[in-house]
Amino acid sequence: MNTMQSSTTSATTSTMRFAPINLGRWLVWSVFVVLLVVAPLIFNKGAALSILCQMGTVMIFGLSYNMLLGQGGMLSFGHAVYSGLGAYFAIHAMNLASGGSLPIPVSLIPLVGGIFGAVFGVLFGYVTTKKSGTTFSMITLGIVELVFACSLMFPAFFGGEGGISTNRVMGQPVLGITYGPQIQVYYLIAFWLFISTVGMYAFTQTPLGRIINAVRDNPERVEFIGYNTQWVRYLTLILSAFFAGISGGLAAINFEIVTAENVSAVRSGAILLFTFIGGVGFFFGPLIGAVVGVFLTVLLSDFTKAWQLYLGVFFIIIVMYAPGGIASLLMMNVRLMVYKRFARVWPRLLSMVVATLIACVGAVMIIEMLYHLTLESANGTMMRLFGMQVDAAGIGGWLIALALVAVGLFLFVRARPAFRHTWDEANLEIEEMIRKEHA
Amino acid sequence: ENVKIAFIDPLSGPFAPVGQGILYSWQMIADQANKEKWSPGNTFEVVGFDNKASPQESLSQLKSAIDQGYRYVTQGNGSAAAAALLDAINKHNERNPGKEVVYINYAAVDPDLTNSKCSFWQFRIDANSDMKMEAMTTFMAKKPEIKKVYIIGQNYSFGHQVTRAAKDYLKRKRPDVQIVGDDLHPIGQVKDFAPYIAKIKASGADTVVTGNWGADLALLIKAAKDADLKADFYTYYGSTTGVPTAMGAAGADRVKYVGYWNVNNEGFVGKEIVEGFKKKYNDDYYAMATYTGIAMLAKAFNEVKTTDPVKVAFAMEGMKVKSLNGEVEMRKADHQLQQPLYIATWTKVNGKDVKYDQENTGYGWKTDQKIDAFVAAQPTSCQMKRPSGQ
Amino acid sequence: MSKAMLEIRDLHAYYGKSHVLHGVDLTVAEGEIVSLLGRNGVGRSTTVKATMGQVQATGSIKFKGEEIIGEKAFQIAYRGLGYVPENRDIFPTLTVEQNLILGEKKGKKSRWSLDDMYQLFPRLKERQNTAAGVLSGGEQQMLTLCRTLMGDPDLIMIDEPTEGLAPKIVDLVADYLKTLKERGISVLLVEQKLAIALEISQRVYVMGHGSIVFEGTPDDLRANAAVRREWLEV
Amino acid sequence: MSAYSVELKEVRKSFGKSEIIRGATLQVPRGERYAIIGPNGAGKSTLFNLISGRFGVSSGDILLNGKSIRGMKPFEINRSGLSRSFQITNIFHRLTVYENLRCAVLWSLGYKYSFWHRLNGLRDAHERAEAVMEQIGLRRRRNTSAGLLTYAEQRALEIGITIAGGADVILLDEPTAGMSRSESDNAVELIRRVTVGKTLLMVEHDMSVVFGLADKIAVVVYGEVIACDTPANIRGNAKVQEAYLGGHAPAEAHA
Amino acid sequence: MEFTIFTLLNGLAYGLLLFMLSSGLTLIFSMMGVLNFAHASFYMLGAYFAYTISAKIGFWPALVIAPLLVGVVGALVERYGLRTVHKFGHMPELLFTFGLSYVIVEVVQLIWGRAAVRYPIPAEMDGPLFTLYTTTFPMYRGFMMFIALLMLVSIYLVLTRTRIGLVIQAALTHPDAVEALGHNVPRVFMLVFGGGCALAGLAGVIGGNAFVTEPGMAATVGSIIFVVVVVGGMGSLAGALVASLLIGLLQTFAVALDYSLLSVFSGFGLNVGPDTLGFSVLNLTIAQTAPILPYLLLVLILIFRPKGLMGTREG
Ligand SMILES: Nc1ncnc2c1ncn2[C@@H]1O[C@H](COP(=O)(O)OP(=O)(O)OP(=O)(O)O)[C@@H](O)[C@H]1O
Ligand SMILES: Nc1ncnc2c1ncn2[C@@H]1O[C@H](COP(=O)(O)OP(=O)(O)OP(=O)(O)O)[C@@H](O)[C@H]1O
Ligand SMILES: [Mg+2]
Ligand SMILES: [Mg+2]
Repeated sequence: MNTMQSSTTSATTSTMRFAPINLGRWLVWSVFVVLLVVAPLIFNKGAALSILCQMGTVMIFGLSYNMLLGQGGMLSFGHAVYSGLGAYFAIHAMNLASGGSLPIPVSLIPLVGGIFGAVFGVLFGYVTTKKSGTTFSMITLGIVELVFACSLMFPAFFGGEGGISTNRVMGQPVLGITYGPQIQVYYLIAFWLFISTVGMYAFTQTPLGRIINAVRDNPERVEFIGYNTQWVRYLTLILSAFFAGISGGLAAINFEIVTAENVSAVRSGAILLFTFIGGVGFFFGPLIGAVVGVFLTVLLSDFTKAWQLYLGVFFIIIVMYAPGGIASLLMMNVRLMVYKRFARVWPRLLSMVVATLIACVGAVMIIEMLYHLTLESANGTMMRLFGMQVDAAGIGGWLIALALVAVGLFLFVRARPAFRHTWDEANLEIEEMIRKEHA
Repeated sequence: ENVKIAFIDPLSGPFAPVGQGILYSWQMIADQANKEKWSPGNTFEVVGFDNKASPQESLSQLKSAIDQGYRYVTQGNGSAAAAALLDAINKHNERNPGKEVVYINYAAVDPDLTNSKCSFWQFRIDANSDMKMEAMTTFMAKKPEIKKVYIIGQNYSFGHQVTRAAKDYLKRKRPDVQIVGDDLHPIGQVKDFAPYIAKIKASGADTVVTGNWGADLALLIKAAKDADLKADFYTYYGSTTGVPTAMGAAGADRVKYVGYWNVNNEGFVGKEIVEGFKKKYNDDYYAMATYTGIAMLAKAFNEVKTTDPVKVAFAMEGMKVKSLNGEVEMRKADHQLQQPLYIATWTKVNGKDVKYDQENTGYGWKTDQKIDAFVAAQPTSCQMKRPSGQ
Repeated sequence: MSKAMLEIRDLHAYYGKSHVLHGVDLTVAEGEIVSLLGRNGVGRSTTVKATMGQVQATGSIKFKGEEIIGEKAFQIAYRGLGYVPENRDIFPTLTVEQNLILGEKKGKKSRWSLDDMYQLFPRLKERQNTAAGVLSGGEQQMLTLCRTLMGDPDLIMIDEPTEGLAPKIVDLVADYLKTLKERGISVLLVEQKLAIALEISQRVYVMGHGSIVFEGTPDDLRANAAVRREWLEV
Repeated sequence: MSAYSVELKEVRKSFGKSEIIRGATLQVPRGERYAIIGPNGAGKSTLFNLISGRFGVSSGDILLNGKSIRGMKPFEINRSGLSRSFQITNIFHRLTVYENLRCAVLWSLGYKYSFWHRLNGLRDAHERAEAVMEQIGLRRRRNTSAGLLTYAEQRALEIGITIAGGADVILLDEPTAGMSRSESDNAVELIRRVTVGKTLLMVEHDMSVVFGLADKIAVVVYGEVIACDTPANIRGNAKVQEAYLGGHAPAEAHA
Repeated sequence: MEFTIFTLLNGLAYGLLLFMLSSGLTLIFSMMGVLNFAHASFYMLGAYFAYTISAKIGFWPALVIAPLLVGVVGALVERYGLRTVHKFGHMPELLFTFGLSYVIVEVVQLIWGRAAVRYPIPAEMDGPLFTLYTTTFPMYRGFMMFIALLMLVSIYLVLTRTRIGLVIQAALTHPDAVEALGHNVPRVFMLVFGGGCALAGLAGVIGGNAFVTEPGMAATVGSIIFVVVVVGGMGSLAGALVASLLIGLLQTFAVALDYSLLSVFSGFGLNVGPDTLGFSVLNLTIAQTAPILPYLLLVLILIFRPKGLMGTREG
């Protein structure tokens, strides 16, 4: 009797919270679409465009990786296996298609990658997902090394270290689309990125998507609410491998070549780095991670030889001070904005950021001058830094750099207590508000 | 006009030392050419693009180089990256007429690149691996003490080619020589070569032929010395950055390499460059192809009076230039440079025929024999497609 | 009242920014059992943790006359303050015996030996080589108690020792606390079960909303229905 | 169908050399509330672990609704209608209270491993979760992460997760441990309410809870069920007095 | 005969070398649960330190000083890096060391350049230990084996004769409780991590001149040492030893076997040519697969015996 009553009342009162149409969400997705459409108009130079394309494929890859890491707590060292093998099958499909023996348009090639990614997910996942935790990580490491070694041993399929190449321009153009110009490839990637993102977001909103969260938190208990955790992990991995395969297929179209590095531990490690930098706790974290990651690895290496150092240091800083990744930093500020506390915080935040920037400029100068001295000094010790001519062997540059670091640090230390204080205060108030809201 | 050449090779990661050294070599020669006005009115500038030893990354770098207006590209570290670049350049030139790019391959030695994959846009200024094997086996043929040969290589396409070529050519020239074993090991994975050496030893080989490079070569030779294996090593890459240091005395008098030049050649041609390079970079100049490359480009610019890649490419076909190893010819049929090759042995510096050492080890390369270009020449299966309308 | 073992004055404690203790004053004399009572969440455990240096706190805590606030937990432990945490922090991967060994302090002679512990709770001896993680709830509780004793504390702070213990064992623990007292060890007991607390302690404190609201003997508390109603019962 | 929900037949369980359960036999009729008491380490939680499939029995058999569960995995047993709680709180820390409960109802509503249903579109799951949340009194904390709840709230959630799936055999391991008197009174009320018409097995050391709730009490000592009877008889049982209660059974009036 | 004996000897030597490389990792991993991805980087640091020191004051002082220096670096890393992330759990710890490995490689290149450095074997060790038939067994190899055994013994003593292991294991799950018992947990963590790194450094001092001291040396041993630790069983020193020897022998003997499926088929008189389906698989000799065998072993072990050969617990 009692039970009946309470359940009916709760159903009526709670339907108000139960809002299937979510304006905010529509807005976010629309902005996403607009960004995808507009980005190449802003970054329209050839190389910028190809960077955008890479970011697109890495985004899908990262999102699929986060299905494991962020949502399932499965730290994989071998996710590139799925994207890489997907890419290989995609490129073979393309070669078959251009040979006329497989009627499939280029636009659907990513699907081939996805399907084969999933097939290998079925295959390898059966082995890897039997276990979780470190054991899972280690099996994935073993598998990626095996697949990588095989890729060099069986050149017939993998093309040896030269890989397999293809020509994406084939058959008759459809609606004038040949996929010759990069911009057309971009929009193909953007299209699939959008579809995949929607797909993977939708996954988080399904029963399986929620249960994998539960498995991440407490696998043991999941067994006692009727679920086989091994299956939950396995299915999630297959789906994740599917999307990884799509990203592989797109990469194949984009580069027109697939090489062994696509299935390597290095590639797997990179996506782990990117995803973590972006933030594993939020769905969109990997999107940020892809942008930052591609920027650091592809673009930065054009500007400086020290890019790996920057990448490593940046990553370490994230791990130490923002383990939630960039996304979590963003969301903390967004929360302040939503609760209208940002106005109070931002001046302090700004001074912190400025101080950090100053110190960073100094640190970058030091690093660049060091690199120049050890690597380039044969060509003269003069170098360009931030648009200035600096003599790496001269005392001047070093003094400036050290001064910048010192000033930056000083300002930072000075500004921190005040920032901390306002920040904590604002957040405390927000927590208070939330508590009241719920009460 | 300032002609910018994009050098797309590894500048970070494990292969960085090699890439960096060769970039300096290009820059050194470019400086010299500019100073000495090899092509009046034109200057050369070589800029590095880091491809991180990855074929895919090479393509990104190619794109960004093309974006920045580069029309000449050079690369050499790794046939895989070479094939990828070549493929991409073919496609680019086809899709973007009027913006063609020419590719100077200075060291990627896969024979396919000038056979089945040959392209009008590529000019290879190193000898391909078959040519080197031809030279090597020609040399070996005259050594009656060679009776049992063991072939060991890295398990990838280059390693396979070396194995195949060594077997074929030895069979042709010295049918009496016994191939007592051939092994392929994964590239860059073997830490301990002792088991391989034990195997070689068990086979009774007196000569080892290997296409190994980098640490794989150095460790192989060290392990041989440790086990006191008395066999000669015929290598391709004994002289590349890092190997001399790592090999040191362990390789003395038993390691040979085949190459297009070394500074201890007759008359020490090019010793000024070597000395200048050493002074400036405290490193060794060994990538002599850089000299050939710039010399050829300069001559072509002078002939066609423009730096337009298409015209220059046509001009370079069949061109003969003088390089540090004598007169060389860019064969028209496949764009494979024909040049003399040398066999040299790792020997303690003696001031006479071994004046210059490598990597400050006190050891250098003693030239054993010069093999003339025609001897090493190989037939080609290339069916060159040339752009029309010229 | 004899010499004060533990003297807490005006203790404020915080979890991050949330202020949990608002000026707690409390004294435990040598050889005395003192109970700290109160409803769930009033801050009893926090008081004990703060004393142990595990919670950020201000104010004054004197142990054997010396100020210990701000010291690290292991330093405080070395001074002879023992702490039995409430949620059975046994070390699950170690065996029972290893757990006990960890209770010993380096370079300190203890008046308790492993055998004493096994005598006290024979059940532990039976399970001596079992991983502590698989012990039954009650066995874990016994283990935590013994582990702390192995470090030979002069004052032992026990947080809800009887949770999950069978009624008979509860009696055993109560007896045992009395033995401790007889051996001159002071006890600060945080308890839910009023009956036991009142039975064995010399003095009781009642806490409410982060400060002490009542202090007196068990009889005082029995007599004071108002305090019991307002601060202890619903 | 068998008249017994749970039946233990000569169950034995050893870990390594030590035999913990030594031939326990017990029959729990459908729809009754049973409490299991016994000294620490007697094997009560182990029994629960055996019944819920966490461990396999060494010998003997366990029947659930007349069917043997030998060799079945925990999730299979759960699917055949048995649900349990844990002595040490075992919840999904990073999920909100609501999500904890919604997860717990998904299988029983037949959504299984679905990745084609939209979670927010599942009315039945939503209503079930809300209803359970109401019952365990955590409405206020709906969107709080479970890890941030207080101990008592977590214990309540623990019970909530256990009952949410609608299983008709419920196993509760010390549901009121660590609660104050008033809280545990509430918990007893809650348990009474949510187990109407179901079979309940409960381990408890708090005698007022045991005597207040149980239809029958089983006493486990050294891995054996030494007695199983009504509360009144148990209180009078000398063996039980000696092994366990030691004069702590609450007076009749309390029960 | 000579071949078999030397293959066996080589296998043992290689196995002990693997053990030497991975012992520090085992120590840190078994005690702290931290899978130190930067372990190989500390190995490299050891080699470079030794290179510099031995150039100044000789190899033997370097043998002592370099590992100590690496240990100090390790302790500092723990103090100012790992400790901060420790509270976030094992995954961030692992990721931290992952990032650290990137940084160390770069720093090494910055200081010592990108090419291999000349770090020779000390002259008094540069020669044969003994000659059997016609093959010599190098003295330095013997020295390496000796040091590996020394490491084994000292770690064993630390693990069994001190409470450090217990303190750390307990602190992994309940740091507060351990501190409340009077143990200075942070210091113990620092010591252990520093100790593990010092072991890596020692391996570097010895491995650096036996092999090649170059910035790529970390990457080449990177994953194999994980294989050793995992196959051996997490938290088991004996396991690591057994796994090292197993892998060493496995790989060494595999190299000696030139059989492929193809040769088996042709032995049965079947005719298999390059056009047959799966020719490339059939044509693969065991020798060629030798280096992937450890990974195969890893995967198989983890599937069938997730605890590892002698492990006490799972991941
Ligand atoms: N780690 C923590 N972070 C934030 N708040 C906490 C933390 N631990 C306890 N609190 C809060 O501090 C207050 C006092 O907690 P404390 O554990 O001291 O209570 P207690 O009196 O021991 O109650 P119990 O009977 O639950 O053990 C409670 O309101 C609790 O919510
Ligand atoms: N996995 C295991 N391995 C070895 N021994 C175990 C294991 N699980 C339980 N035991 C032992 O079995 C005995 C019974 O444990 P159990 O948890 O069932 O006791 P319990 O009756 O629930 O006691 P409590 O009331 O104290 O919780 C204990 O002595 C415990 O040490
Ligand atoms: Mg408490
Ligand atoms: Mg129990």
